[in-house]
Parts: sequence; structure tokens; C-alpha cells
Amino acid sequence: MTQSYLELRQKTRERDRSLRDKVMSLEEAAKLVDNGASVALGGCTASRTPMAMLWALVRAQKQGLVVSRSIMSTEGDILYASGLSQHVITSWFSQGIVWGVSKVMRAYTESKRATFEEWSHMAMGLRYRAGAMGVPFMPMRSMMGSGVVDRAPGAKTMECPFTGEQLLLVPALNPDVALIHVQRCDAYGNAQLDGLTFMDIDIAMAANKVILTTERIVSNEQMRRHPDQTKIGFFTVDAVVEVPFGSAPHECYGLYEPFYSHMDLYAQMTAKDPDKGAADYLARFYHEPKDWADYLSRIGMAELLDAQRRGSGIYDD
Amino acid sequence: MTQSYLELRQKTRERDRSLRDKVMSLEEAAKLVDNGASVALGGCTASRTPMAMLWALVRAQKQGLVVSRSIMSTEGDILYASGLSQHVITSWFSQGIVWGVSKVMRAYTESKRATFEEWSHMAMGLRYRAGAMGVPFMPMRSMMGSGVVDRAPGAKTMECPFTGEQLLLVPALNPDVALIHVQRCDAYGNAQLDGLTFMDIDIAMAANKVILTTERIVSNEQMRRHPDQTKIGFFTVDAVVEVPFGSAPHECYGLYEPFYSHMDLYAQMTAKDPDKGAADYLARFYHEPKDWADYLSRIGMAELLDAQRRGSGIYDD
Amino acid sequence: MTTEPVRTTPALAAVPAYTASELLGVMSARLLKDGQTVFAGVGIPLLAAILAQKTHAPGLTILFEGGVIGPFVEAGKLPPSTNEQRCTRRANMLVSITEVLLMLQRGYVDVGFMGGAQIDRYGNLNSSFIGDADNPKIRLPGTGGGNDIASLADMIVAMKHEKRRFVEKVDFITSPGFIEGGDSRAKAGLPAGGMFRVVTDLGIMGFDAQTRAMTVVALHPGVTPQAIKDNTGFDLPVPSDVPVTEVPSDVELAILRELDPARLYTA
Amino acid sequence: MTTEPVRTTPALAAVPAYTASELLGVMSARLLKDGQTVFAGVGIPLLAAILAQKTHAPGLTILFEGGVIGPFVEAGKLPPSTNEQRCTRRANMLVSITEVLLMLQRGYVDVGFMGGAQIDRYGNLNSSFIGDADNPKIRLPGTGGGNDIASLADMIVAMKHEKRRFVEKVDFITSPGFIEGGDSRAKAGLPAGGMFRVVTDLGIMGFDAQTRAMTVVALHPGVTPQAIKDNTGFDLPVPSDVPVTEVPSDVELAILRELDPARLYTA
Repeated sequence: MTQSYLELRQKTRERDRSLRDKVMSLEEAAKLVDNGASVALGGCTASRTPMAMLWALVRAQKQGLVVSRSIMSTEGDILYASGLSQHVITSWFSQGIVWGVSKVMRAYTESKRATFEEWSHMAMGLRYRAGAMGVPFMPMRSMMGSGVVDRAPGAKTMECPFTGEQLLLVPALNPDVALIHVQRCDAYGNAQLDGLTFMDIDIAMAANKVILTTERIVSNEQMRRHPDQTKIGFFTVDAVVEVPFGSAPHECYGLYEPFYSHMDLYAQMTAKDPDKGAADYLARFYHEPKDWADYLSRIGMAELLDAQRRGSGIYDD
Repeated sequence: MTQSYLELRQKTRERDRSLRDKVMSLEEAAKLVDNGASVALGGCTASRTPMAMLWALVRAQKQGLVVSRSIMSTEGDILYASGLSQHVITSWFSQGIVWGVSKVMRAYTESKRATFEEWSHMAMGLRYRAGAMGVPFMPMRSMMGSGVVDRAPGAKTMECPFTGEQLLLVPALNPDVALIHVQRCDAYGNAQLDGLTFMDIDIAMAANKVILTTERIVSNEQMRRHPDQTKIGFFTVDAVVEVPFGSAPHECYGLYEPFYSHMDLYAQMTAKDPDKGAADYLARFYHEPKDWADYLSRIGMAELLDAQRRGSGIYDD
Repeated sequence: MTTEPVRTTPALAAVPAYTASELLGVMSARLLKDGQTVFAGVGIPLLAAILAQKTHAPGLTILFEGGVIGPFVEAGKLPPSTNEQRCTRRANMLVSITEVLLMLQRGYVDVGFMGGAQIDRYGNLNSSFIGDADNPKIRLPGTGGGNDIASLADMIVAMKHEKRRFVEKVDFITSPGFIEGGDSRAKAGLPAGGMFRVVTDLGIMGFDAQTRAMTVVALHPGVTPQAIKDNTGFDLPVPSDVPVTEVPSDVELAILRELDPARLYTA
Repeated sequence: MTTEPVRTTPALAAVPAYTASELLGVMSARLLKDGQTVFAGVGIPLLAAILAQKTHAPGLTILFEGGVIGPFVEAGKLPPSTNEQRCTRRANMLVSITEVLLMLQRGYVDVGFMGGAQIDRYGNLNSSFIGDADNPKIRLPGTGGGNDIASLADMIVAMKHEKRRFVEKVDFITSPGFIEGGDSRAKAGLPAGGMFRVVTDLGIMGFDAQTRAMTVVALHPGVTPQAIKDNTGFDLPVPSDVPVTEVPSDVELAILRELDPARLYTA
């Protein structure tokens, strides 16, 4: 499961890591994701979810992805219901506590149509971090004594050679592809993140390919003016796609909050018959729209304006 | 050498980690450092060295400190020559490549009056990081096969239980005290760092006590306006001292560059007879000044203005 | 966001001035001390921590697993989880998720504070599976930060007191309490932290210093020892001289209601 | 800052148009390719990397161990080490020291590029001790990032060619080359990276693919095979058909001199 060091090095060496224009469309970027690939998603719960990129992957009818994320919200349901993935790796999976337990997640996992591989939240973070650091594992001090560790494939305990204490070693996670949505980046992939960065910086370093979607593409000159604000470096990035409201109906820090009415609509649609509800939702919002703007239109202009108004309030005193 | 987890936890539990005013004078802060303590210094080479705090410790006649830092420049000489420390742990130790090998370092180490314990640069970083993370070691992939690893007390090799590869485990470094100089922080110790952060963020998390010197104390309100710019959190900080030009004659990013003429003067003074030269330097710049402003006066107003002019140029196009 | 109908437990029928969730919020807020650092989960913990901050513990440092240190969440703007920007309002510092969890591991956190779906005699919590893990009746959302918090901090758990939630042995240990009691927690590799209090709508529970079994340390007004036994799926000792908690004050309730006017968490 | 007097090696007596350091800078700059990522140490490496960027490799990504990614250092403003703000001018990104070193470990770096005080047949470098490590004649400054760079990247080393610097066996391995030759490097736990080229004021050296011993791959103009042998402390093979490098161009020299007008590194 854990890649050998030489294998990881070889994959990285083969990448073109130079400063070059990587701007492309959602459809072109979707072609960079192979069926069966292991894919890490940036953001967390209903924040900075790379929703537009997932939307493009669903429309491109990708399948068999093994998808990891810190915490899964509605995008986890979408992964299962669209056929994009039957295997997710995360620490928590439901729309959000205020909407109760996800009916779609329950329907797929309880019927064994899909797997929800559970690790502790910190274990997810440290697995990405080990991957980012180029080491095969990270030592940690939680998960032990729980049922979670028994079901987490690959975690090993060790006796610390320095202190004699029992430690847990969690294996590095170097995803084939990372999908990360950011507030702004340049054409080369230098990205700034405002507010909460979640596990995104480690994910970008760990992955063997990174696709950035961004609210806005800015000049490299602008990035170079504050290089200490660059959180993801161009050398890790393989594609840059400009997608305004690319996390909708989730939030993007400082720009828009979650589209709550739409999140309620989704919960209602999937509450009674999760299979049919999710299929209806996918048809209406994923397959039928002619483009991303049409998707946003179907969510609704008033919703968008409201989410934006709430989102920009973070900076008001 | 590596503290047990319960010991580390107990030390941290005993600290008052609440949001409270920690502003004090250099002299008061110096009392927080016990003789014989292990002390980590923030910054690197001639950048953001906590020079004012070291100056106060020399004047307070502290001794027996075991001092670690990423890379030591002239402050390493000062440690030896003042009697503050006879044991430094670092990856590189000399004034800076343009000034050649430090004569003071050579005089003290070659005569065995003092120890220069050498680790690789990344090992220093990962030792602080392990300390910051609350684990007893970090795995890494350098130092092996070299003479450095043989002389580095506590480094251990292991066979990776995931890949069978040989790895090096370096022990956590949790200093008793960290001395860090920052561009600005609030009275509680929330600190912003501009430009290069070196190993300071890990050092602050790893240490059992943190003394911040700062160019300027700003309001907590100002910090809360951009919480994603806080790089060192108040909960790790035990003392805050406002000291303008607190890194002189070294630089502080965006504010002043190194005081090059003074660095040349220091090199000249210690070139022929390092013992006498360093003693003369300490008398003139450490013991005789009546306060920090007097120290800066002796370096010279023209020097200070020049360093400031060059330092602020980083932001000019 | 949808809200559930207001729920009144039998024991609280005589005290209609507040809901069970409000009682939970107030009682657990009171357990937090000024100057402490508390790692708070979403729901009642988030609400209770903010309430504590606005009453007796203005210097309480709240951490959220999204990577938020020392925020002041605004009334009427509760987040749907601890990972949205609403959590970051007037925070002192934002860090990555991994860093904020590592603060637990490094020992910077005094109290972990979360909700629970199912708990057992030794304070083990289950939020993963109802029934057999390989063939569950209900797949629950999982651990989130729960496992890490429970493994690395002194814990306060706030949850509704029902027989189906207070069980002899949890179906699955998502977040470890004292595991099998005694020193089994330390032996499992968890020498630090552990269950401190369980706050419910019926009372406040602690754990025996030796056996590590749950025991009642206080009952809420109007709750009889029998009521608490009736709602617990294992033998839960109630000392004969057990104290009674003070009813939620008007101030506490007013603040809670101002915080959560839509009753997302306090319905 | 003080500068050393201009130094002319015997081999270069006939070519007074440039100093030995300038020759080093130019020759090593030429080894860097456009689009590569190079981790550059202070001194000649820093200077040569900037020169490459300003000539044939505008898309060269330079990393400095201070935590600098993709900078454009300004002429006349060379830093005293790779850890001062002058290194960060118009950089794409700044990270911590530990992160930039981890980029080496993660495999993001094509070439490591540093100076050397003492090197041996297998490309091992010593910058720690002259003489016995326990009782050194000279305590040198130590590894800095050198050990990490040499352990984790394909290496170019730039240094003056002197018998006392090119020794049979270094007094101390600060930064590992091929250790004892053959597969001893991989066996020591370093499966990746290794010495690629050593650039001196006399020529350019490589390493045999099997034995991993140093061998000459090019001589600089006016340097005889005998001159290189005379200045090397071990048997260094010079192939009979060894090519000769092109002399530094006026453009290359002009850029170097504009970069370092005070001759901090090129005296």
C-alpha cells in the first residue's frame, strides 16, 4: 500500500515542475484524472470543497476513484451516487450535524454497495503529512485502544526506541491526484489561501498531481509581491482552472458562505428515498446544466447573492 | 535525553496558557531563564536573531545554557565568549561565508573549552518539529552514511515496518526556553512573522517556555482582524518584550538588513586574537552600555539608518 | 437549515422553562473554568463553550477542529460544523486541522468537550456503528476529531440520557474512554487524558478513580435517582448524598437563545 | 564585508581575463538546465544559479535553504548567506527551513548545488573537521544544509582544485557522496541522489557508473591532464579524448561582475 521511496521519487521526477502556464478548462482538467485513481480532496466539510471539479468528473463519467478527505459532506454522497467512487477514506461523513446522518451514505454503506474507510481526523492529517514529507509513516498518539484502529488498514503500533512508549505509526498517503479549490492563484499554480487551510498544504505536497480550481487567476507579479502568502507552490501544480463559485453550494472563506437553502433542498430530496433523491439531484444539477454558470443558475441567483453577502461579512467589524 | 510523554504533558499543564498580558522588560524576561537551561534561538544565521534577549542574558551573567539553533552566526561566538554557554547544537556555525570561518568558534572548540554539537540542518528542523508535535522522534532520510550521524547523540536507524527501507529517527527537542524575535505581536504573545519564518513556529510549539522580543507591540484587536496571519499563538508564550532593532546587528525582515559595517568590525576585532577581541567586543557592546539604546548608539546612528534603508527596500519594485 | 421539534424528556416535564438541549448546554458550560483551553466539538459543546465565555469564563480559550484558536462566535451565526468561516470570527489564530489536533497531542489543551451518540460504563463513545461493525444496522458519521480529542484530553461529554445511549458496552469504541476500566487505557497506549464528566439532561456523571466505572456526581432539579437508573442501560451508582444542580438561570437561557435563535442545536 | 585578494591558479596564469572563481561560476552555471529545480548553497552556487537564470535558463527554479522558492536576486545585492531577505527578492514562495529541506526529501528537487572544502575520490565532502574529528586541527563551520542536499539530490559541487582539497579519503564525511563506491551509498540508507559533477577551476569531473570513482569529463582551456593530476591527491583518470570547455564569454563575465560588483564571491 505504501509506495517505496524510489517509486515515489520516480513519479515526481517525471513531472514537469517548471514555472509554466497551466490554465485549462474544467473538461480538460477532468482528463487528467484516470479511472481508479486515488484522489484527495481539499477543504473540509462544507468549506472550499472542489465541487466544480467533482461536477466535471461526474459529467466525464469517471469511475472507481478511491477518494480521501479530512471530513466528507454532501460531496461524499455525490461520489457514491454518481458512481465516481465506491470507496472513501475519511474521519467523518454526513452532510453536517444540523442535517443529521446522511441518508445516502447510510444507503450505500449499509447495503455494502460502497465502503467508508474510517480513520481518526488527526490520522488523516498525519497520513497526508507523511506523504508530503517523503517518509513512509508518521508516529502518533491517538486511535490506539479504539475500534477505529482495528479497521484502519495499515496502521501499526511500535514501541518507541527512545522512551519505550507505545506509539501508532500511520502510513503515508500520496494520492495520485489532489483536487483543491482556492481563493486565488496565478497561471503557474502559486496559490494563496485565506482563512482556514485545513489539510490542503500537506495534500498538495503529498500528491503526485494537483488540479487547482480557483475563484480568480491573478498575475505572477501579484504573487511575487507577497511570497510569504503563497501557500501552495507552483512546482506541485499540474492544472489551474478558473471557476467562480467553484465550491458552491459549500463555502469559500471570505467570499461566500454555504448556500443553506440549497443544502436544505438537498437534504429534503434525499431524506425519504436516498437513491431516487440523489439520482434526481444529479440529473437536475450535474447532468442537465449546459455549463457551470447554468449549474449556478439552477441553484439560483438569490441564493448566490445571499451566500456572497454572508461570506464577505467575515471581515466586517 | 528525550522527555517522557507524561513529563512533557505535566510541564505544559503547569503553564498558565490563558490570554493575559505578558509584557515585561528585558531584565525581567532574563529572570525566566535558569542557569543550565536548554535554550532554542529563533531566526537563522544573521536573520531575526534574538540578539537583545541574549544581550540581556549576558548582562544577567547567566551560565551553562545548552543552546540550539538552525544555524549560528556571531551570536554563537557571543555565547561562548560571554560564558553564557559552552555547548551549542546547530548545523553550521560561523559568522557567515563572506567572513570566513569564525575565529572565536575555532578557538573555543579546538581548545575543547566548548562543544559544537553538529546535526544536519533538516535534522535540527525535524527535532524541533517532533517536539512541536508531541512525539518522541521524527523519521528522516538524510544524515545516514555520514560522519555527522555517528557524532549526533541519540539518532537511531530503523527498518521501516511499511517498506523495509532504512530510516533515521531523530529525537524530539523540547527546549526549556525558546527566544524568538518577531516583527510584531500583541501583549498576549500572538505574533506575526513577515518573510522567512525559519524554524520559529516549530520552536515555539516545542518549547516549555517562550520569550518573545518584538519590534513593536500591537493591539489584540489588530491580530484578530487577520487571525490567519498569526504565526505564533499566545498560548505558547510566557513573556513579551518590546525592543526596537532587537536583532541588531543582524537583520529583521522588511525592517532592517544586517549592519554590515558593524559585522566587519566584529570580524576584524576577533580576527587576530579571538579571546581578547571577543572580550573587548563584549565589554564595549554588552557590558558598558547603560541600556539597549546605548548599545544601538555604540553601533552607530548612521549604521542603523543605513540598515533600515536597505531593509525596507525588500518591498520596493 | 431544518430543525427538529422541541423535545421534552419525561424527567423534565415539570420544568418546561427550558428544553433538554438547553439544560445540557447550561450544565456543561458551567463545568468550564476561566483561563482554560477547551477543544469543542460541534453542536452543544460549541454552544456551551460560547455560553461559558459570555458568562463566568471570559478568558476561556476555545479551539475548533477546523483550525480555530480563541474565536468569539457571533450570536445568530452558529456554523453547521466546526470547519466553516463562522467559527473563525474574531479568532486569535487560525492553523491547519492537523496543527490544531497536534495541540491536543502536544498537551496544550485542558479539556476536550464533545457530544455523544452512545456511551458505556467506562466512558467509551460510539459514533461509528449501531450493531455489528461488519454488518451495521446504522452506519453513523464516524469519529471526526472525536477519537483524537478523547485520546489526548480530559473529557467532558454532553448527551441526552436515554437507555439506548447509555449501554453496558458500546457496539464499537470510536472514541476511547477508560476502555475496560482500571489501567487499561494507559496500557492501550493512552497514558494521558481520559473521561472527566458526562453531562446529560438528567444529571452529571463522573468516573471512579480506581475502577474507572461511571458514577453519578449530581442530579438536575426534579430528577430522582430512580429516573436516572431507569434511563441507563447499566448499573449506575447514585450516592445517597448526591447533590442537585442549580436550575439554569434566566441569564444563561437568554444568552443561549440569543446565540441560537433558529434553535439549530437547542431545540 | 571584507574581500580576499584576487587569486590566480598556476593553470590560469595564461588566462588573466577572469578569476578562478569566475571560471567556476560560469562553468557550473552552464550545467544547469532550463526548467530544472536547483537547490543552491551560498557563494559560487548562488551566483552560478542566478547567472544561469539570466542566460540560458530563464525558467530555472532556484531554492535557497532559508526557505526561498523561485527568487530573482538583484545585481549588487548578494546576501551573506542563503537565509537573509536579499535571497527572497521577487520569490514565488517562502516557506520554513524545514519545509524547503523536506522538498528535497519529497523529491521535488532536480539538482543540489554547493561548494566544497574537501572532497575525495567517491565524492564525499568534508566541511566539518580538518584532521581527526575528536582532536581537529581546524574546526570548520559544519554541514548546514549540505548533508541533506547531498543525501537527497543529484549533486553539482563547485570548488577550487587543490591537492589539499582533492584527497584520497576525506578526514570526515560531512555530506555523503558515494561513500566507499559501488552500491555503498544505497546500502547506507541513501537510495536516491548522488554526485553528478564536480566543477573546478581546472575542469569538470564525473563519477564512474559502476565503481563510483571520480573521473575527468572535461578540461578547461589551457589546462593539461598533467596539471589536473598534479593538483589532485588521488589517482584521477583523464580520458585521452577528454573535451575542452569553452572559455567564459564576455556576456557571462559581465553578468557575474554586475551581480557581484564588490567581488564577495568572485575575487
